[in-house]
Amino acid sequence: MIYPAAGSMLYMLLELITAFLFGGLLLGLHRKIIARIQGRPGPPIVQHLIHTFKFYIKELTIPETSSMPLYVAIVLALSAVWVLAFLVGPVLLGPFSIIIMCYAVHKVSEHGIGLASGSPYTKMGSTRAVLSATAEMPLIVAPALVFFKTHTLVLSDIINYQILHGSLFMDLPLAAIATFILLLSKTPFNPFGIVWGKDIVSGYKTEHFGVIRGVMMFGEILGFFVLLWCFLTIFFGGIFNTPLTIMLTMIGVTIILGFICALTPMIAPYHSVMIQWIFALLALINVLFI
Amino acid sequence: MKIQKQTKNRILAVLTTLPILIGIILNTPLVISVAILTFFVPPSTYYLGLVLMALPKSKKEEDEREKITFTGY
Amino acid sequence: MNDILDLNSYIIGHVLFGDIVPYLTPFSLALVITIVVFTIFLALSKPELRSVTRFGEDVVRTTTVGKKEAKFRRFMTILCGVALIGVVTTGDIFNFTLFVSLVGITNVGIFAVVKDTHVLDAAFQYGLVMMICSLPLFGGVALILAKTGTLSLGVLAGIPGNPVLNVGRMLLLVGAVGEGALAPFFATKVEMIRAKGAPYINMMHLSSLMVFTRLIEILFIVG
Amino acid sequence: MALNDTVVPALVPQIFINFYPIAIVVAIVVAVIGFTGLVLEKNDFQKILIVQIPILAMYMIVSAVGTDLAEALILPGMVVSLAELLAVSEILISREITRREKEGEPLRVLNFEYEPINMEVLKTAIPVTCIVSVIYGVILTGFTGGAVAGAGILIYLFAGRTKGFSNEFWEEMAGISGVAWVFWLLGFLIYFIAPQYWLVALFMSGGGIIIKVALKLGLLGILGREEYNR
Repeated sequence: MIYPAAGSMLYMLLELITAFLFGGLLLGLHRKIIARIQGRPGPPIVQHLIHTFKFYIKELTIPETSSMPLYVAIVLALSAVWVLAFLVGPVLLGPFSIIIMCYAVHKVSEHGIGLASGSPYTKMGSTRAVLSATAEMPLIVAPALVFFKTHTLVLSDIINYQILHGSLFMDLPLAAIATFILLLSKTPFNPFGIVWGKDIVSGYKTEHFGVIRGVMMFGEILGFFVLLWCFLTIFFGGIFNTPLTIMLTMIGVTIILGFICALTPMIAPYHSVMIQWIFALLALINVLFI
Repeated sequence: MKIQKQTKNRILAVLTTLPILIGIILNTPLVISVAILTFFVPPSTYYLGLVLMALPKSKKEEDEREKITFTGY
Repeated sequence: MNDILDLNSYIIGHVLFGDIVPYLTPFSLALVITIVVFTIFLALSKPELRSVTRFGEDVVRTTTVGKKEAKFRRFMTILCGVALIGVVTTGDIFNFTLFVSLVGITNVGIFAVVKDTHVLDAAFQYGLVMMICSLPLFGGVALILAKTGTLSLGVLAGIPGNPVLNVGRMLLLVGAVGEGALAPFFATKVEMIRAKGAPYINMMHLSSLMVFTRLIEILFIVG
Repeated sequence: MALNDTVVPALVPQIFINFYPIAIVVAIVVAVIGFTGLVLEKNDFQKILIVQIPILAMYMIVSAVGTDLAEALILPGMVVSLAELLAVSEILISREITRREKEGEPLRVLNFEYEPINMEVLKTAIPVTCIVSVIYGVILTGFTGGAVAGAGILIYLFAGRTKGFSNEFWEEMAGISGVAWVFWLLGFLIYFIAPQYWLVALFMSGGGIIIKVALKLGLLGILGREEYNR
């Protein structure tokens, strides 16, 4: 059997598909755990993937009020951004700054998805997306601390540093917690998910059905996978640096996230922003004992 | 000449999938393959999905599709 | 260019232009492509029909942006995209500050013709914040210039950090955050995006996040 | 002071280096005054005016550096802050118009009429002031000289009585300013292509820029005259 060479396009494509399937299973597990904690049997673990594929054979309607071609393009941008982040991060171990950019563009896409349909619910969701852009604060703090500590932001160098000097979690625990909050705010049913809160129907996703929702879910699954991977690699790169250990820890972290999401209610918009700020400031305190 | 929507979607699906296939066959350099994957994976999934969606599945569904759907406010 | 290399692994290319060296790394290339693609799509899109409901009525009304208004705002959107490309490719902090101010001005321009008192009020407040923030923005750059005698990022990357540079960096951070309507100064932005015209509003959000992403890189490089 | 151990070129005299911390402190004081004013003021229009005080502090901080690079920075900084000012005041106007249209308040059209100030000095001293500033500008040469000479021409056109040259003459002058600009550019080109002729290049660019800047400022005066004093 011939394996595709690392760095060739086929290899990257296969990795992409693997990550998508694995991420989908993780999110399914996440749902299952929430259901079990709440005393329900819950959907099977493959449900999230089935859900994504189901949308591919459903009728696509584009609202007459929507602003074309932005309505379609912005969803494609959302998934393209996470494809790029996946290729630069887990596959090529490239510069971390590109992943920061991808996260930022993800925020822009959320905002654009909400605005483009013209519905008041999606508009509300996108307004909250702007409001919750304060979640970018841990995003500036965590890389800054990592950079001051390791003097590099290239992921392969960060991993090498951690293999030599031990995991960064020991040095930057508060920054790791802030990044964990960032990760939490990207999982479904999380306490900070004011953007897709059920009080505004489905937030910015309200008007998106059919194929376009499928593409959106594809992007979100990849995004969850990439963020989880980045969190583990940057703060625990010294311990978990083989594919198997990373996959096992990802399952572990997903279980923790499931517990948090199941046990906490949705927080009001301003409180959500405030709590994220508090964690970012906590991470700043970490500067004192670098 | 007015192209039918279904035909247009099929053409676009082929056009967006082709660069990926070409890239796999030609074994393109790293930066170019990253660019190709980033730019063409989401639209190809979108257009393939559109083609998949439009395939007739059963007579009943076909009849249902004839009805006027809700198109917005 | 050691800090730039630490951040980006390698430099694709640079234009030797005296003291100011515009350079292209994988990071800035990704930013440029993102901005170009977004600007093209945002400029091509037609504004959405905003549906509005009122209490006591069983009707959903739709409103949209007028043709003349849309034309001006589209122009400002494209201009904002061009300024953003300047922000992400320049290899000189002073050019960075100028382009950031330009982004702020075009952002105000996007909202200048909206016929809505709330939006205009918020835009006015944002304009005031923007003008105030030009003090820390240019002041920080001037401090860095006074300390190091250069503004080129390539040279600054090799100069080790010191307290005065840190003060300059902090001022630069405050200034750019204010000009781009970022985290602590973004209260007006939430109010401003109530306006109609999805593509144009989205450009504002894109611009502030792109400025933010580039700002992180610049803060790391200086000192 | 810590600010003094800067990496400034050896050519900068000690006195300027000693002035730097003082300039920064003054700028900070100015900024504090401006911010206090902004906090206390409630009127939006007044706020725009007061916001110019922190911007003034910004000019001070930049110009305190005092090298040629700082001189190159101050001009774009001014242009940017001017553009911001224009944009924000445009928003204010637009907001007021929208608000009044909504509330049904009639729009008062302000009628500015040009009234020349009647002072004897403005009639008698203008030609001499103009000639002196033009001569001084020629001695200074370069950009600054052009500005000084241009200011002289501006005074003549704005305040002086409309005698002597016709409108056509000033339009021809504008054409000459274009030609001078080309000289300036050619001078720079010679610097790059044939550095051994640097003296010619210096004269071309120096002379070109003074004529260009002086006549461009004069053009401003023509605009003013054509608008109000036709």
